[in-house]
Amino acid sequence: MIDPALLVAVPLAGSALPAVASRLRPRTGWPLALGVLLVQSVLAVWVAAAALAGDPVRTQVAGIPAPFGIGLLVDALSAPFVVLIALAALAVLAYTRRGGPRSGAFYSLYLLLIGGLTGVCVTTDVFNLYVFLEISGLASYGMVAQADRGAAALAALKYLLVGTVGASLYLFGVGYAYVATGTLDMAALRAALPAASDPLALAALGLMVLGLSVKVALFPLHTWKPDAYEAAPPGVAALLAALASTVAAYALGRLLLAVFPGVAEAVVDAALLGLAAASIVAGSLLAYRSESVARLLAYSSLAQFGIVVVGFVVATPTAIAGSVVHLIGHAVMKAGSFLVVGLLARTHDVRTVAEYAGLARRSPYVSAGFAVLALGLIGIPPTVGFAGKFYIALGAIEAGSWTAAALVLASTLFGLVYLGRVLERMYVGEGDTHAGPTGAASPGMYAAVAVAVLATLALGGVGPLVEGWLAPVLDGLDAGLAMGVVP
Amino acid sequence: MIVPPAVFLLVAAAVTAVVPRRIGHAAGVLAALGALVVALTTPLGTVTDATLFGFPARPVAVDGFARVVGGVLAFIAAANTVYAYGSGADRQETAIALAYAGASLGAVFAGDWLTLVVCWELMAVAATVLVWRSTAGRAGYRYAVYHQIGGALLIAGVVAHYAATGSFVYAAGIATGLPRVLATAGVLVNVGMLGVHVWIVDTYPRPSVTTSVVLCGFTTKVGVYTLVRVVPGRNVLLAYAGGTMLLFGVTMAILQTDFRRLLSYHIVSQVGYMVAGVGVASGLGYGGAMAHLANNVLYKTLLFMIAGVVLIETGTENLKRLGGLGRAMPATAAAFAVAALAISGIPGFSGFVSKGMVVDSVDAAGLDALWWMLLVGGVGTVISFAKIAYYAFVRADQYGHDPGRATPAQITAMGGIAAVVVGFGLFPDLLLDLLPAGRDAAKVFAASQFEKALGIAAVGLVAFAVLRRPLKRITAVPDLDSVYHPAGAVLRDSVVRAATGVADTLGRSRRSTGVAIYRAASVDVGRPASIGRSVLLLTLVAALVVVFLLS
Amino acid sequence: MLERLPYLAAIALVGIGLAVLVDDEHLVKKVLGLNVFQTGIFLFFVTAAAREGGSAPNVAKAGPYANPLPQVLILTAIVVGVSVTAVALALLVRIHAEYGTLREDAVRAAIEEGRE
Amino acid sequence: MTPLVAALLAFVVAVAVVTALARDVLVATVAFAAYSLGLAVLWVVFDAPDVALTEAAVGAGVVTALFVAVLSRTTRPVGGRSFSLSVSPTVVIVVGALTAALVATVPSLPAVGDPDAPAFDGAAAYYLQETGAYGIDNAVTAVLVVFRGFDTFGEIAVVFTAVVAVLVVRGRGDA
Repeated sequence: MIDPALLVAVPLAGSALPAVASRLRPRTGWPLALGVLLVQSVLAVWVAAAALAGDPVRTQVAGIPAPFGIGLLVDALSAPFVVLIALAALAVLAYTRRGGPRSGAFYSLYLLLIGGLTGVCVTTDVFNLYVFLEISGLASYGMVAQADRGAAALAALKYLLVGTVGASLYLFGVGYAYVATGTLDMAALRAALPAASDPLALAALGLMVLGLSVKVALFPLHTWKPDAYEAAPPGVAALLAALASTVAAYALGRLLLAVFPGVAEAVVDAALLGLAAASIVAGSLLAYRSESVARLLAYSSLAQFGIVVVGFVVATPTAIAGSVVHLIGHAVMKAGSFLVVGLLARTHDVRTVAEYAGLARRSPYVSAGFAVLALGLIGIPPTVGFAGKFYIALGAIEAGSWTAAALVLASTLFGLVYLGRVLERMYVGEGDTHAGPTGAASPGMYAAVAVAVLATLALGGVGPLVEGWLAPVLDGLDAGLAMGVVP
Repeated sequence: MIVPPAVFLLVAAAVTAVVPRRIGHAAGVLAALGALVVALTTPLGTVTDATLFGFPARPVAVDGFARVVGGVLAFIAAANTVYAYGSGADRQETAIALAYAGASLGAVFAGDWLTLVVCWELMAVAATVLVWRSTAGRAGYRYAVYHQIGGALLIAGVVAHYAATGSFVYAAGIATGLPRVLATAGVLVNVGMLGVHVWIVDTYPRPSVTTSVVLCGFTTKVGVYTLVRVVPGRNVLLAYAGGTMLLFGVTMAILQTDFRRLLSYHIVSQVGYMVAGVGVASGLGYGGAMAHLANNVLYKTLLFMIAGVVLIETGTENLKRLGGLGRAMPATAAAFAVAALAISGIPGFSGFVSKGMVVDSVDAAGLDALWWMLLVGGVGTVISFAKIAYYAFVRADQYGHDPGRATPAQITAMGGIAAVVVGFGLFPDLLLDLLPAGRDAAKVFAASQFEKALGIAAVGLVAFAVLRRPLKRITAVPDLDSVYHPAGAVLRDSVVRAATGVADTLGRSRRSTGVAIYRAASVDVGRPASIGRSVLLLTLVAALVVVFLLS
Repeated sequence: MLERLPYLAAIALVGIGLAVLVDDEHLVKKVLGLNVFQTGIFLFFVTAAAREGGSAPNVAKAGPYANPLPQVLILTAIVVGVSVTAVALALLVRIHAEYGTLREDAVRAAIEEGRE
Repeated sequence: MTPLVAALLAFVVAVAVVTALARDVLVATVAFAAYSLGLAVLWVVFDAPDVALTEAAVGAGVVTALFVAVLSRTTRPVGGRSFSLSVSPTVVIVVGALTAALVATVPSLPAVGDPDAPAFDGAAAYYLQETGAYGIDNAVTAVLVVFRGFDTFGEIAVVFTAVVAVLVVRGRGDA
């Protein structure tokens, strides 16, 4: 059996290659990154398949027993994300060969980001999670700043400062959790926290959840996101849109499910539902007001992650499966949308909603692809966007939470309003129909978009699969066992 | 195990999108006819079970209602495609129209709520694209919003139904209580229930001729059909709502001077008959509603085709600017005569029998007031079609129109439908035998029916003669959309701008902590939030969270 | 409360750091504020590691020892902190090269101007 | 609570305030260096010599050098008073609220140095007990390289990430 530590070690160690090799020979960064990511993908799929077919794959690094050492775990909850990270990285890499930044150092950051995000997904140690959060954070700050425009540096700095404050608040929460219990292991924390002195457990919960909420970018903690995604090179925006907040949301979900049940659940649920509702409403409003399509998509993420949080708050097996499906689906659809934005900026030099007028006639296939992705984001069947929302709504109603269900369904309407604006422009707007293309796109760029579009359609039926995978893990939770970790 | 009829049309849609126009349209006609054959020949009770989104589902279930409604929709899809070919529709438009028809058939033959929801949304998307492609302004956007609201309500109802019953497969309607309320509300949007009917008259008169023709037959009819599935059983409130729709629609129709707008209001009124029948829910009521649905699809599509030909050939659809078409366009005029007589319920044409069934079912149910409403509505129908006939076809042309003739394909399509309308009128058993209910109770050619129909027609004609001059003075009649759409825009804009506006106003006022926090909370509305403001918000939320948790 | 004075100081440092991040327009000051903020959290950990009558956790000597774990965590966190600071400062250099100022309001004004 | 600790804490907080209020960023940077040194001494008093060493070298040394290097490449603000005492009331209220909320948790924390605190059980006890088995005297080193070596691996990755990120931010154009 493959040690999950390899999933982290391969991209982190491999990250040295592009930076070093490209100093010796130019343009070696991309193929080296491709090689490392191929290895990573094979490992990820292998481990995930093993974890989903049988028992969760777990290991204690250096053989130090739990709960003293650092545990790594690939179970039904983390496996989809491990695979998502690897495959999304490959797809976006295909795009960046022509479309994205091409320096060797950039590809090192690319691999570090992947390694850091994978680490967040597999670790069962709350401090170790912080370390990987910072690796992925630093890598993304650098990647955002890769864009040539000066605004990118300021956007990256804002991302860095806000992101670091968020991560530090998380660390502060870890401090409270440790002082209260003497352990950093998730399973041991779950056992010890409810018995701990109340204010300490609550402060730990509040600060850790808050820190991750910054990374997820729930309203009003989102302000770094639109700037960063708008300023970043399209490939970077796509990669971050696919993975950064997604993995943070996964971590948030795991903490809520595997560490904090039993700590003031009602209050926490109310607070998180409030944040989620604010994200859905405010994100949609802000998206509606956006002129830049990239900003619009970034704001749309607020609303979409609000829905995911609703699923984790409802926390029935159906709703959790819905959140996982929606996280994966959103990653695919949002990354695809950003790739389209980048592609259109390159081929037609358009960036704002107004400039998108009449694009459907000038670029029918790319526009159709964008339309499919947008319909998915709105939540029209049979796309994966529908599947995720449907499961969350179903779970919410099963749990009797009509507020949550209403939020999810209302978000569909909001999505139509702000994405419909773009589609309306593209399809009926009077645009400069005779303007020729301003640049060429590579087959890799089109292929990456096509993969996202096809996945949006094909993943629509993935819900029951995810639900089936999660069932044993969630059963363990219900029995009071820590998630997948040695009880 | 059968091939779902929807698949024929969806495949044809994909083919039509890429092959040359002539071949594509031919493929569309063949596919629609294939779907028709499957719909009519599949034995009742056939079901196909499958898994959809991981749930046991029943994508195809054939019963008498599905057979009739699915069959007529398949037939009309074929006619529409012929008409589209003769009216210059491009291949993308026809492809989307076929997809729309396919989704409608999918919804009709669905045997579970999940399949229904998927087809329902697909219909909304396809129809929205159709409207969007050929309509200036924001009608397409509004269409999408109306149907998304309806779709979300239906999904909510279906999800709640599943939570209550644990199954998506059709049983005795949607679970009562909140699930049924939600689902009914969602379906009523598509039905065009009074109050939410505005999308019909907002959308159908505007787009290209071929798009109007495609749209008029499907969404509301699938809505009525689904209503039977959602709320089985007698529902007097619903029956009266149908009567109200009828009277409202017919009254508004009489006041219109735009050909397609008048017809659109008649969709509201005709759907009223069907809703009344569904509300009565007797064998006769259901049979009448479904038969009327089928007949209505035929003659209403025919009427929209005629309006389209008139618009294409004369360049106007304002009745006050038409005239003399009876002589100039004899074939079209003949088709109009058939359709108008059918919708007016004249014996020998298809509306006569089905309308009579609905009226009789109301009578049998003892709903006297509703019975009178239906009769009065019948008079109104006669008045409005007398109006069209007089202005467009009978009176002499004062405007110097020199209309050409309809194209052969248009005439084929219209003629085909007209033949069926007459056929169902003369041999109503052709249709009624397909229905599971109502056949036996229907007093098809009883003398009382003739008296009623002819009486209504006479009263209607006299009324039109009396009312023609007063009606001339009426110009634009406001409907609820003149409230909804400005209100919607105001609501949307004010909600969106509130944050900015209030923040700006406060920003000009004296500096205070409250103002600063409010402005911080309205982040990003104007321009990107600064780093300081971002961290301030983060700190604020942190403080609130910690205080909230500890208190 | 007094015997928990270091915790109070840690929270005070967190507050001071945040205040600078929020209120000072100078980007260098913001990065300094971030450092103060983070070190406040470090103080929290190291305080939690202290033990009455304890000594540095060197097992060759007699106990009782201070808690080694928070100390290790803070060693890591310090390195993470300096890494973040280095990247932030690199961004500052680039912002200065681009806009000739390190005041955030001035930089934003310059960006706005560039848009119009 | 020894007077020494109290005095050090007072010094550290005071220098932090100076850093915060200094308008001249060079003054603020110098104050920050003093702040780091104060912290380093504090770490020694709290029996954390390894942290103290790192703080002195990295916090006071490297970070200060970085700041000075950046300041030398950019301009300092000119004119005006060197300290600003005007802090916006919003900041005071919001930051004060968070601070107050956190202070409310302090009574629940174990007293400083309390040997019965939960933190001394669990992992810490295990580490102290097992350290000898690896032939390492310093438990901090043992935890760093053995028990939580994976963190340290991550830490190295963080440093490498920072180096590459700085390259990307600064260089941008390399092949």
